[in-house]
Amino acid sequence: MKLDRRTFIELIVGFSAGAGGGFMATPVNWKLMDDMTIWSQELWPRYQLGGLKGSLPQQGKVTHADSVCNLCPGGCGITVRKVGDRATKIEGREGYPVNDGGICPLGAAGLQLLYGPWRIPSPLKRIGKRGSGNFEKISWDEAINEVVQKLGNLRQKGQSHTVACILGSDEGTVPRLFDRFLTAYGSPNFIRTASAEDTYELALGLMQGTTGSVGYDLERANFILSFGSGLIEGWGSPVRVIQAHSTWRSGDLKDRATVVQIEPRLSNTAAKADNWHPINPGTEAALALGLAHVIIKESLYNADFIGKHTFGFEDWSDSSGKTYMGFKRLVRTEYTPEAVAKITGLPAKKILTLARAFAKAKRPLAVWGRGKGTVSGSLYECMTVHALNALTGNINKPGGVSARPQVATRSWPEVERDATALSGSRRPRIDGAGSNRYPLTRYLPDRWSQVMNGGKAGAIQALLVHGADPYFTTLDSAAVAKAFDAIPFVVSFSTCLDETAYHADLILPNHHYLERWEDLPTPVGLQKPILGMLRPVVSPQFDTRHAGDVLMTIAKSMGGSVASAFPWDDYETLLKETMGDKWGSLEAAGYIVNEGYKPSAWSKAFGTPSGKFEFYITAFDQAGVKIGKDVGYLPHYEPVQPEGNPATYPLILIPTELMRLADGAVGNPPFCTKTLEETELKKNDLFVEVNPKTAADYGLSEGHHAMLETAKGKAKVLVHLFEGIMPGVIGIPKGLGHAAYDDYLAGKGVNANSLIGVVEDPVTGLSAAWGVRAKLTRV
Amino acid sequence: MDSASAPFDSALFPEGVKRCKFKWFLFWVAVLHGPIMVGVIGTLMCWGLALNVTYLNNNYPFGLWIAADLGIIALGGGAFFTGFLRYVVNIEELKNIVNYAVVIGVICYAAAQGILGIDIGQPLRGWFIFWHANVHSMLTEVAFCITCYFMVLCIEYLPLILENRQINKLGFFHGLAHHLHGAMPTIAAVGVFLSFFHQGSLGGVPGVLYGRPFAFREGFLVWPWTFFLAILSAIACGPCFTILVTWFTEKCAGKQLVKKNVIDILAKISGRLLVLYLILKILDTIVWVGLAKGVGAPFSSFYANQPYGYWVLITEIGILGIIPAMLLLSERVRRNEAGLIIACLLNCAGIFMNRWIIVVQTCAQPVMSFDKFVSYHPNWVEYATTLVFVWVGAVVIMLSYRYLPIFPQEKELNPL
Amino acid sequence: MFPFAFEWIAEPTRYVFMGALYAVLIALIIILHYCAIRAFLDMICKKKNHNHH
Amino acid sequence: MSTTEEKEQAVAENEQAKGGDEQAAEVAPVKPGTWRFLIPIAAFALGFMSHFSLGWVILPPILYAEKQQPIDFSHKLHVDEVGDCEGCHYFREDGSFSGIPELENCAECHEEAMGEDPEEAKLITEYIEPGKEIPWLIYARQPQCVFFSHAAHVKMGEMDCAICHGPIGDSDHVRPYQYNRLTKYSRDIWGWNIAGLSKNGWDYLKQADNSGEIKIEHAARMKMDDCAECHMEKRGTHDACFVCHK
Amino acid sequence: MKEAHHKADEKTYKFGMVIDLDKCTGCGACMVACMAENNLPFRKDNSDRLRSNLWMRVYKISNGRSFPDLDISFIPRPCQHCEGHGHHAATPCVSVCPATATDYSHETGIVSQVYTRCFGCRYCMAACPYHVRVFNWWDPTWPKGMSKYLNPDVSVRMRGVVEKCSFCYHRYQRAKNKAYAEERRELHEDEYQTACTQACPAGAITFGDLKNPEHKVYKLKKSPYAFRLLEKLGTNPKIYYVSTRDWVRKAGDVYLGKEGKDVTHA
Repeated sequence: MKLDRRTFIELIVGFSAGAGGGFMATPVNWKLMDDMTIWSQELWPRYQLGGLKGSLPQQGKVTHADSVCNLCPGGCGITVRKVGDRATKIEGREGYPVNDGGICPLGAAGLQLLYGPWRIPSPLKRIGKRGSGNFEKISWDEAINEVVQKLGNLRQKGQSHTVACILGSDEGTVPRLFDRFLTAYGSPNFIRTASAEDTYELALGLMQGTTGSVGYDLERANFILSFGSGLIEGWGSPVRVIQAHSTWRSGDLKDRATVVQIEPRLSNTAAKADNWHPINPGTEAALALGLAHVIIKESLYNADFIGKHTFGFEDWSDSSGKTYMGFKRLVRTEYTPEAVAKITGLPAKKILTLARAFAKAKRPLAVWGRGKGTVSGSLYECMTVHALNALTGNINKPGGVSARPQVATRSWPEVERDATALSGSRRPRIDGAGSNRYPLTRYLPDRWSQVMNGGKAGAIQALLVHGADPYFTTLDSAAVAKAFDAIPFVVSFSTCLDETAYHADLILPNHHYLERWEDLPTPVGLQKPILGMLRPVVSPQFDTRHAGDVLMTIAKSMGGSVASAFPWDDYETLLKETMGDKWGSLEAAGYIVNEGYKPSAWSKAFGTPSGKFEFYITAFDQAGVKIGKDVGYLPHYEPVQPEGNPATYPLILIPTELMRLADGAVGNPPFCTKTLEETELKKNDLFVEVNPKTAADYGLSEGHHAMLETAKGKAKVLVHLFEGIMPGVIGIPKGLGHAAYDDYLAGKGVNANSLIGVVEDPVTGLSAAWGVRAKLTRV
Repeated sequence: MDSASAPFDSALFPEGVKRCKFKWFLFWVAVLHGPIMVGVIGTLMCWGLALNVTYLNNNYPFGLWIAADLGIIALGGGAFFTGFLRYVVNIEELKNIVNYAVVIGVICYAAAQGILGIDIGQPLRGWFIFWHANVHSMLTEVAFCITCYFMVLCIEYLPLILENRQINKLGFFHGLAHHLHGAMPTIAAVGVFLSFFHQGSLGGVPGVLYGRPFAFREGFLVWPWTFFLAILSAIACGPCFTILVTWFTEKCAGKQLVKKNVIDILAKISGRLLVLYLILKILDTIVWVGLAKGVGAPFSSFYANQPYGYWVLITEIGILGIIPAMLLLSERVRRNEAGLIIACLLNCAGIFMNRWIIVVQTCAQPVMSFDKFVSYHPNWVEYATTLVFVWVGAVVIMLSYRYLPIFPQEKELNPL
Repeated sequence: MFPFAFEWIAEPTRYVFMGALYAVLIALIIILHYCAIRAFLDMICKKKNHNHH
Repeated sequence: MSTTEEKEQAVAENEQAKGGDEQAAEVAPVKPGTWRFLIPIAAFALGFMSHFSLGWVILPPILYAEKQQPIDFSHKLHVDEVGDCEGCHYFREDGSFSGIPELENCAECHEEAMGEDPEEAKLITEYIEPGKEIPWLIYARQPQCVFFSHAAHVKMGEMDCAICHGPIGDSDHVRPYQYNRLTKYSRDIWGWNIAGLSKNGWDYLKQADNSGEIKIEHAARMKMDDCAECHMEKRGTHDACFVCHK
Repeated sequence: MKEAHHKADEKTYKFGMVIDLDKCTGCGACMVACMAENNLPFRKDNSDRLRSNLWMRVYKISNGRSFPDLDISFIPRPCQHCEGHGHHAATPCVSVCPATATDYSHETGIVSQVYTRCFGCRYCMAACPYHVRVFNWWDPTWPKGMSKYLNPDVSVRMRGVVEKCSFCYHRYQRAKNKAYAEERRELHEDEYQTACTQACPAGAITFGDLKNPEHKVYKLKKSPYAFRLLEKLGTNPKIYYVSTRDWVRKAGDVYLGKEGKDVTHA
């Protein structure tokens, strides 16, 4: 039969119909449809779940491991939830004396730092130009050899004093190991990065004659007067302060604590405060003295404390009969509410009301430390605020302020120094701390780079950095970059590729904080001594080593007295030995808290020359500080002029610190960056806050680009009109502008530190800068 | 037909009509393929790269696509309504335009489904709407009815294809076409039933959103009353859209295809329905103001954010509602070609605007007091993927016109 | 979608809705098949008639 | 259409007639046309049969791939030794189910060889000594969107393991692991009957009640509707989505 | 949806939250804890809030006054798990989902979302006045190695589906698992807490059974300063807020503006 067209069509149509019908009568088509759906949902290449490639998170045994977070100085207890050997979540540790179950956004995002692509996988050696980000992997032996050789050569050449270490802390075994290393090696240059602690420790030392950091009994205070402290924005130990804030906000309305915020900008703290008093930036000290004026004038101060336990309140005369002005007279004459109103811009009436409310409160507390407390600040400003606490007799009392010691641990054997070490250690410090000019100060973290750039380029031949990111966090980034360029050998012990590591010659990656043992001394601002213990929660994810071990290996390889200064087998042995009998409870509980600790009574509390709380600082003369004028011995208002010419730079730029944006040694993890508001970051540009009035003056509008310029640098930014900022002031968030890390953080915004320079405090040499003059122009 | 000058595909033409040269036909089809390719690229981007390629966002889960969907289906309502008038009400003259109404309907409904296929985030799971149907959802009703009605339209379109001169030569197909014609009143009745529901449900889609005071309307039976408004507006504008497309086709073909009296019937009915719709719409607006106030949303707040000012309301009801209604009621205007076309244009634009408002402005209105108003406008991907159906529709119309006996009066109006 | 599916809940709206849907589908299928079968029969019959001529 | 209808019909018939004539001329010897209608029917039948068997016979085996378990494990041997399922497949303290034992559990007994079985030797040399977890293939693993609580079913629902998992405790060897090539899911999830109509474990148990002997050949199907069916039966509700989904 | 009828021994709950806005500091720990707990993806650029994926979002709201009278408050906004009542008997989003991908559980009062069922029509997003529902505009991706921290108790969502806060339902499942293993049916208050509640350093979020007088939320929601968002719409949400600031309470209802005066609260 010939296949004509018609038969063909009939065959095709018939067959197709039959095929369709037949296939429909089988289950396999339904089955295939179902399977295709599942495939399309989970396995189809385009729909594959990102990098997971079909390997979805596996189930396993759920366990919890306790440790301590060291991403900021807050030192919260954490509980890590693990599934099998994976850490899947970080939660606040219930019952931990710092944070009792709470956690901050940075702490909760810690696993992104553990498993993130910003981890340094192994020792790295720079191969390209510095700052190009080109590194090659090398073995640990090679890396350590390199350090040993470089440091050994310097030591041989008698240049041991040109080695410096920058760390984020000087307490705890690892920072002390670095300090010990320098001592044995022969260098005085141990530098701690800047914080408000620098100044507060000095103020406490001068006024109370105590060593130790400041401790605030926030929980029991019922009137909190904050001079620009971002109480709920990361100041002190963030979770602890937020919990204290909740205590203030609990109970009957009339019994609740009062919070007053003094700040030129409506920060979150200001917004949550009962009263917000915007004052001209940098005039906090004047306001504190104005309040003191009212308190003294109206005799609202604690007469018992002032009368029996203070020195220099009233005018006094020394043995030679010379009369000195007391704090009372200074305040009464210089800081009338009217005068202060003029300086601060806060009406005299408000000063009066505030002073009365503060002094009459049951347990008032004045707190100091700008923002998160990441800048040193002015000594006199700190002293004036502390003087307010003294006026209300608020020292070493419940709800008050005290100088808090650390949990005692075993001391280490004295270092046997050889001649090189001895001569090296006696050389002046590179940053000038402890010199004739700044005899009181221990570290001047913002100054070493200025010194180097000021004609001492060879002063540092080798720099070791651990637990800090000075390249990013130090003020005046351009100066820091220049100083870094002049250092021939930079070693970073960083876990993540931070700015310093990025510009280092050698990276010896430390274990991540969830992978290692380390002791963590009392978090900043806490009123009771606590010792926390970092414990390995997961096994090391990369070829990393504990910085303590690495440093000891380096020391041992150098031989001689340097090696013999480190008699321990490894870091863990050292840690156990140092903790002594506390090790047992530390290992079991993960922390030690000295619950029974109480600050000493007033009669025994002060170690000043007068044995009292000193309004008049006699220690200045003892230490050889050149004060010059009489008023300089008293807490007084010494304006800190922001850098820049008012004619060129008519506005004032102040850094703002956000809870959701880490601005310290740790880069912001993606989760935290994701929480930033639309008015803080947009694509790769940050927003500066400008009052609509100011914006109108300069023709700026919401969401538009502008050029922000200061004496230190300029940057393109976006403008956010914000009614909460004082006219004439610009707020710039701190913590953005990273070049290192990776695409989740790098290239976003601008580093506020690059726009702000150092203004040296005349007494301490620390940076007292609270802002900088700036100009903002439309682009 | 002069075989020498006839195009080479003339054997496929309907009996006794003239068509342009094949190369010209091919040329225009090719021209249309330009924008079609842009649309195809946009579609592939949506499917391949996910919907981030659009300007839709979490505040505007619905945008141009859904507004267009609602609009297209309202405009395509001409198909069911003309069918209803022709086969159910039995207005004999309308047989001269009902074929074309069907073609337009097929295109509109295919477009609506195509757009939905791009709009949903997981197109491969689109069938879940049938398989796992939630009968309480307006969208389920819409999906079911649109799909069923699309089947109906295809069945209505089928005899037209079968009547192609060559296909019709095959006995089976000829017979099938014949019998389908016989069944057409039943099919049309089914279509009317389906259309009433889905046209209404589309109006109900925003009407049931009680979390959105701008869109929410109280219920009547199981539907919010926008359900009925939507039906009414669809049948008021559908015929106008049919008139518009017919007019445009005539302009392109360069000849009259449908007699004026047929067009006039549609226009007249459309005008009267539009008046009825407008009365109810104005009533609806008045009641809605009170309804919204009851939940704390003052009337002014709905028109506080530009570009959605009061002009929206005035334009929708006044310029694009009352004016075309007046024009269509007047016999003099209807007889005037320009007047008729302007009236139809305004009418269709009004319905489209209404659909945009009930979809996009609904999403635009912040409900929480601290919600920020953000504006939305579609990007090229959305435009291209929506308009692609216009271009494809044009090709379908060109093919249908060339090869199928769509216009029964063509031969009579244009003797060879 | 089907009464035997576990997701089916016995509620009036569902019966009405799905009932209407199935009625429509069945009507359409019947119409199509009716027309097709009639056409098929016509074709066969015509052939016969034609061949008898 | 109707205006032209008759005319067209005439034309069409004419055409038809012509076609018929050609046909008649070509296949003249046999009575032309009387059997002609069989052509489409035969084609239909052929299409139907071929695809019917394709769907029932040919495709199903192709749809599944097969893998062997890393070790041929004898459940029977271990049940005799340990006593019951819970000895190895136990509940953790938090109420979660341990599932397949980890290497650690195996090593408790098999640190040293207990017998001479080559499979045991394999366990020791390939897994226990290098400390490598055994990559068991899990027959009953559910998709990632499913939350299944063994505690709810075993502890609260007092269901026997065999209802879902079949009489696996009586087996001497492990059966090959079959999985769907498309979905990568175990065949046990969807049921062994390609039609998806296989009976569930609980149906077998009902039968067993009647006949007095348990005959569970395979594990129960574990698709969503199976879960829902039993939930309906036992709890009187299909339950909210989040009871089983996550 | 049909009211599920439970057997007598089945305990039912009505989980909800009371969020103290006086305590909330806007720190964002709840957001991050939520992201970490629920496997939320992140992108290199997340600055577009209109497309970023947040189950818990902390709104920063202001009273709209000028310097220095401006005031700011934070409103953490998880899914409100609306119950609906009276005339609007169903949750706004649940009734509109065409594929039954979301439902309201009468056992827990939680509005679910099943990602493998959702096909991404986004009707539910249009229905929700709180913007709690977010769409996956992109394929989720994790940098190399990062997927290690993913929580196996929560599905990883694919592109093109809608997702939202689930009140950490998997934690309820885990808690029930534990209870069952201990032969209990009822859960204690502290056994099931959401990730945000647990993380909140301020203790501003309290979570529990709204109808159980022994739970903290039961008392807290009766505070004279308590209110709910968009109370008048009749969505009957299960998140209560407490604020002693008048303007914050007023901001909770539809359209503050001049008409915001007659705000009522439960």
